[in-house]
Amino acid sequence: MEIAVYLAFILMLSIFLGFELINKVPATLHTPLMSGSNAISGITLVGALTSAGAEHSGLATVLGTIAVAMATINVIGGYMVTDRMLAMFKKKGSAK
Amino acid sequence: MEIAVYLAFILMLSIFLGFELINKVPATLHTPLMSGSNAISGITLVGALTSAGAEHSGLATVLGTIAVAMATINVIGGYMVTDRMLAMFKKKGSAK
Amino acid sequence: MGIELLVNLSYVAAAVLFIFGLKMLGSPATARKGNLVSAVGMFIAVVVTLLDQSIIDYKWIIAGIIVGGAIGAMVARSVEMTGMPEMVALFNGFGGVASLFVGWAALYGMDASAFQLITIILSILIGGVTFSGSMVAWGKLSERISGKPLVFGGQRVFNILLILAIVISSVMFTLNPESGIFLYIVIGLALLLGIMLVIPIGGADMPVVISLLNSYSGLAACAAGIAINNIILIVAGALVGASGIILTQIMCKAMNRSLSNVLFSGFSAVSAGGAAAKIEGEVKSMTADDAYYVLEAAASVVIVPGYGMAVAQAQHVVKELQELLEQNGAEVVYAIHPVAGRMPGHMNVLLAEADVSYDLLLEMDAVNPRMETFDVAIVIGANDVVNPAAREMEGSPIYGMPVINVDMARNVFVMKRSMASGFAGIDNPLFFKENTRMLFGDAKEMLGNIIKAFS
Amino acid sequence: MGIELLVNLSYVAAAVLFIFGLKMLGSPATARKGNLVSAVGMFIAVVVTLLDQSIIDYKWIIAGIIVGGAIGAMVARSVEMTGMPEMVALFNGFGGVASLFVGWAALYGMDASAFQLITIILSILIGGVTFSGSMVAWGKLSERISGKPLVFGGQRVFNILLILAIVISSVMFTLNPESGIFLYIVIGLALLLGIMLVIPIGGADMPVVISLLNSYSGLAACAAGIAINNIILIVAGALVGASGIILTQIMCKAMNRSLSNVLFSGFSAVSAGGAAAKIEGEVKSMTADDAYYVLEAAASVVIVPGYGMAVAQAQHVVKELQELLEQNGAEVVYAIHPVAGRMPGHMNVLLAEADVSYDLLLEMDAVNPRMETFDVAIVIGANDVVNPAAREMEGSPIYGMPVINVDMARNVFVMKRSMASGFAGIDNPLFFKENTRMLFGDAKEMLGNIIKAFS
Ligand SMILES: NC(=O)c1ccc[n+]([C@@H]2O[C@H](COP(=O)([O-])OP(=O)(O)OC[C@H]3O[C@@H](n4cnc5c(N)ncnc54)[C@H](OP(=O)(O)O)[C@@H]3O)[C@@H](O)[C@H]2O)c1
Ligand SMILES: NC(=O)c1ccc[n+]([C@@H]2O[C@H](COP(=O)([O-])OP(=O)(O)OC[C@H]3O[C@@H](n4cnc5c(N)ncnc54)[C@H](OP(=O)(O)O)[C@@H]3O)[C@@H](O)[C@H]2O)c1
Repeated sequence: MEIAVYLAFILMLSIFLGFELINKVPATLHTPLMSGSNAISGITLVGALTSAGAEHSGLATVLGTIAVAMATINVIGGYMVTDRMLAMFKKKGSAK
Repeated sequence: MEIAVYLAFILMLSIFLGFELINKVPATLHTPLMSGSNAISGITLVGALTSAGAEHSGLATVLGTIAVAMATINVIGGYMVTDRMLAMFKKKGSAK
Repeated sequence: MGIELLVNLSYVAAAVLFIFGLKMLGSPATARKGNLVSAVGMFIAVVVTLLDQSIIDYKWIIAGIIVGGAIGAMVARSVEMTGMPEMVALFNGFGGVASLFVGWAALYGMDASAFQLITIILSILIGGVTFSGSMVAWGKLSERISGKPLVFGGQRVFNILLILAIVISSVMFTLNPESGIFLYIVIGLALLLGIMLVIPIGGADMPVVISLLNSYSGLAACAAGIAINNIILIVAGALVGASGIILTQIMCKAMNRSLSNVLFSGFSAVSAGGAAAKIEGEVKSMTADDAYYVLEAAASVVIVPGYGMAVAQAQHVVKELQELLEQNGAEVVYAIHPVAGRMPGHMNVLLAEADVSYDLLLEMDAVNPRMETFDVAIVIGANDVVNPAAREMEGSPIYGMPVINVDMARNVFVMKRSMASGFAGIDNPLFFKENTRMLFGDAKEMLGNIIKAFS
Repeated sequence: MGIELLVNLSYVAAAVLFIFGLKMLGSPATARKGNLVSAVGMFIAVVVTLLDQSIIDYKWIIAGIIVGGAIGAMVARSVEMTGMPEMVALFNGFGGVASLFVGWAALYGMDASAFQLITIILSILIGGVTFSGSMVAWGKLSERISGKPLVFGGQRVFNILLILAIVISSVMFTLNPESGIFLYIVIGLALLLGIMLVIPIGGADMPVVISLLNSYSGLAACAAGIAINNIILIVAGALVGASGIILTQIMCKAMNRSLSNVLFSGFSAVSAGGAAAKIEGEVKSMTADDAYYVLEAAASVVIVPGYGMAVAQAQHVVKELQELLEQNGAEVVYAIHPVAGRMPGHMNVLLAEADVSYDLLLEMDAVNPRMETFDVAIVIGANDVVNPAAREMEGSPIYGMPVINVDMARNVFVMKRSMASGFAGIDNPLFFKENTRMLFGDAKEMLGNIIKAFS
């Protein structure tokens, strides 16, 4: 019961914060920002780890292992692609 | 233990959100904004209520009652003064 | 259980309303509604708290609310516009003391863990500093105590020792929560610290200090919330604490100061005092009739109001003059400095009261680039905000502050009662410039005389 | 207890890093560092999770991480620049399916309450929609399936029935969590819904769709987090969910569309198809040598690149031409449309690769007002983003989209291989204008020919 209240607050605050964090983003950054936040959504990997590691039924372990693999692709691939994209914006002669 | 973790998250998120909420504020609004957020900090009234209402020792009740009175001054006075200030910014002929 | 769920969901709703309220307060179009939204949140939070089962005795609560509500409403209603900033300081102090008492009361009736003791002592400390600091700020702003920075030798050392003493007695308290003595010592020291932190700061910087103390009172509420495990106190307190710090920084930026400069510059004031450069030139005064002849011929006029306009309550006469000038075919605008008067937005509020159109109130940055194009700049009870020393005299205490460059207009009329200095307490070379004419007298009377000359 | 505290504090730290990372990703100067910061947060979160006691068997985890990490790294390394947007779609889909599986696996090994069952079904649903939707988006972007909106009669009715069926089978599942059948039905229907939601949307709008699906995958992770009571999943998921929606809206605004217009306009595509107005005029083509004579005499040139420049990999030749023109005394700037190419920022990235100075890349709004002052506008493989129909033809599907008004320059050179249409599949009246000359051929070759004429 009490925990549900805390969760409600955490959820509410996170959502508001998520809204506030993104303000005016120049068009050039739309794709990297999308890609970078997509990598963050790979956080589900943490959940997958606990599923795959716990000694449950066979099915849960299988599901967990697939989830780990999939989420890892998302995380590793996501961060690397984002970094590659951003690396290409080397700004020669730009003011800042 | 677990509750402390939730509290830590809630605190962290609230602080970040507080930072993000205030962006560029025109100078004319500095005082009302200060006054309005001061009224919100009167939320300690809620804490005072529980202190004053619980049947503890005499001292706690006395402290609680004073706290209720003080916090109520803060809340009522704060919101009313803020509203009076803002009421004075009637914008005739302004675009929006 | 049902009620508890209701209470907690209402707390979530109240927090959402606070968030929206704060956000809306930051933009002119929505500010008033935002204040209302946050008030509704507060109302919800208070009402559902009263439903909580742990409250068994309502009589003291009702007494407290009635007394506090009556005082708060009365004061808020009756305070004059110019007194509002100090009112905010006063209210803020009350919020601080309330958090102090909530933390203190939490000591009784529960077996506090070490963690809780720490949060209790934090809420007492921050609450105490907020209270006494706000009281000093209130005194300085309302001129009950001198607005000058109060400094004495060894102040730094004293403050460091004070903070040390606070840390030690706080630790002692957490180790011996039973013995009241350390508690009283902590409370006393916290109050002393609040005073010590604010007295070295000049009255002109009080708005910034109040904003910072406002942030503290949020943190005090937050600490009290952790102590009594009340989530809405934590969230609302942290929101106010964080947003208050940002607002403080924004205000410092508007004055071209850094926060640490505001907080600690008082210490060096003693030495820098006498170093002002010599001002050369001659003061030329004129009469209302002379002013009329110039204004009659002017095609463009900029009016720069300051604290003196508020003192003289001259805003309505100013508006009259504006209309006469406009009928005479001149363009009239107002140049509003961000810190003109005694609170941000002071001039805007006064002129709005006199029904001056919002469009005519230009910000400093909009006026300065075209200052040369004005035939006349009329300075009405402003002083520091038009002081060219901020631009020209490197030694000056206000050097570097952006000011309205009225001295670059073709003619400058300065209306004030004497050669006295303004809030910052420094001389103004503007009065000695070639193109400046002084109109000595009360702003309202002087404007009245000029208006008479027009008709 | 000690480890659990460490884990949880690390989760707080990870969340802080995600917050900073997201914030920094939004501004050009800090974007790359922001990505790194958020990656560090992810690393911390994963490592401390592995310390958790409830994990007793590491072999599957290690297998999964090795396989996934290898695939992810390989793909991310080898994908070409132009293929990156579809890569994001693919990764996003994998994230969605992971959340689906996490939710599913949570069914086993715990006695789920009704509340938990609801969050489980939510994570399965949102994860499933994210997965299949992302796969369709990937197919459309990489042109594995047609980019055209796929619509059929009764699509709306079908979708409504589908959603109804999902609601019903979800309810049935929560009531009978033991029987697997409803679970499989829900999974199947969720996958179907994801497909149905994305197929009616045109390929040109896929970036917006991916951003939206990215927001969904955040929500799926958040739901999975609630299901397994893992706080970092909740926080990070909600952050991504909310910021993704804002980003989606920003992207829509850049294309001058509303989100609902993007999502549902495909349905009306069938009817609006044939209504295009007749285009009048004559197509005039020219040779590279003719182009050279005009360019040689030009004092100011604007280059407008589009998707064709990416296809031809002509960015380096473009830079060569720029230098030649500059040596010849002409001013050269680039006009970059926000949706030129196949992903936002596509042109910027390519030109940066060719070492074109950042200052020369002007945004649409900076170039359009002075378009009349350019002697020549060279359109290199762009089509839709320079289509004056967006300004002139009310019936056109792109009517109202802001475009680069090259037709207002004194001369317009259009480099493309044929009269074929661009991504939006519509004709371009620009090619028929009085001042337009077509340079038919591959962009790289054609530019090479012009450069040869210069030397
Ligand atoms: N806005 C804020 O947030 C805020 C808050 C606190 C402090 N401050 C500080 O206050 C100052 C504001 O500058 P300011 O130029 O507006 O005011 P100021 O520098 O304080 O000068 C006001 C002038 O008005 C004159 N005056 C007073 N009563 C008058 C009357 N009845 N008729 C005509 N003149 C009268 C005074 O001169 P006589 O005595 O010769 O008449 C005085 O020199 C700045 O230093 C600022 O930093 C600002
Ligand atoms: N930026 C984004 O985020 C994004 C993402 C997805 C879709 N879109 C959409 O994509 C479009 C972008 O507009 P755009 O003007 O850049 O491109 P476009 O309208 O797709 O036109 C590209 C043109 O390049 C020509 N071309 C192709 N290969 C060529 C080569 N090797 N040499 C020379 N020309 C070549 C093609 O004509 P030929 O075949 O005659 O040569 C084609 O007409 C917009 O409709 C936009 O909405 C944008």
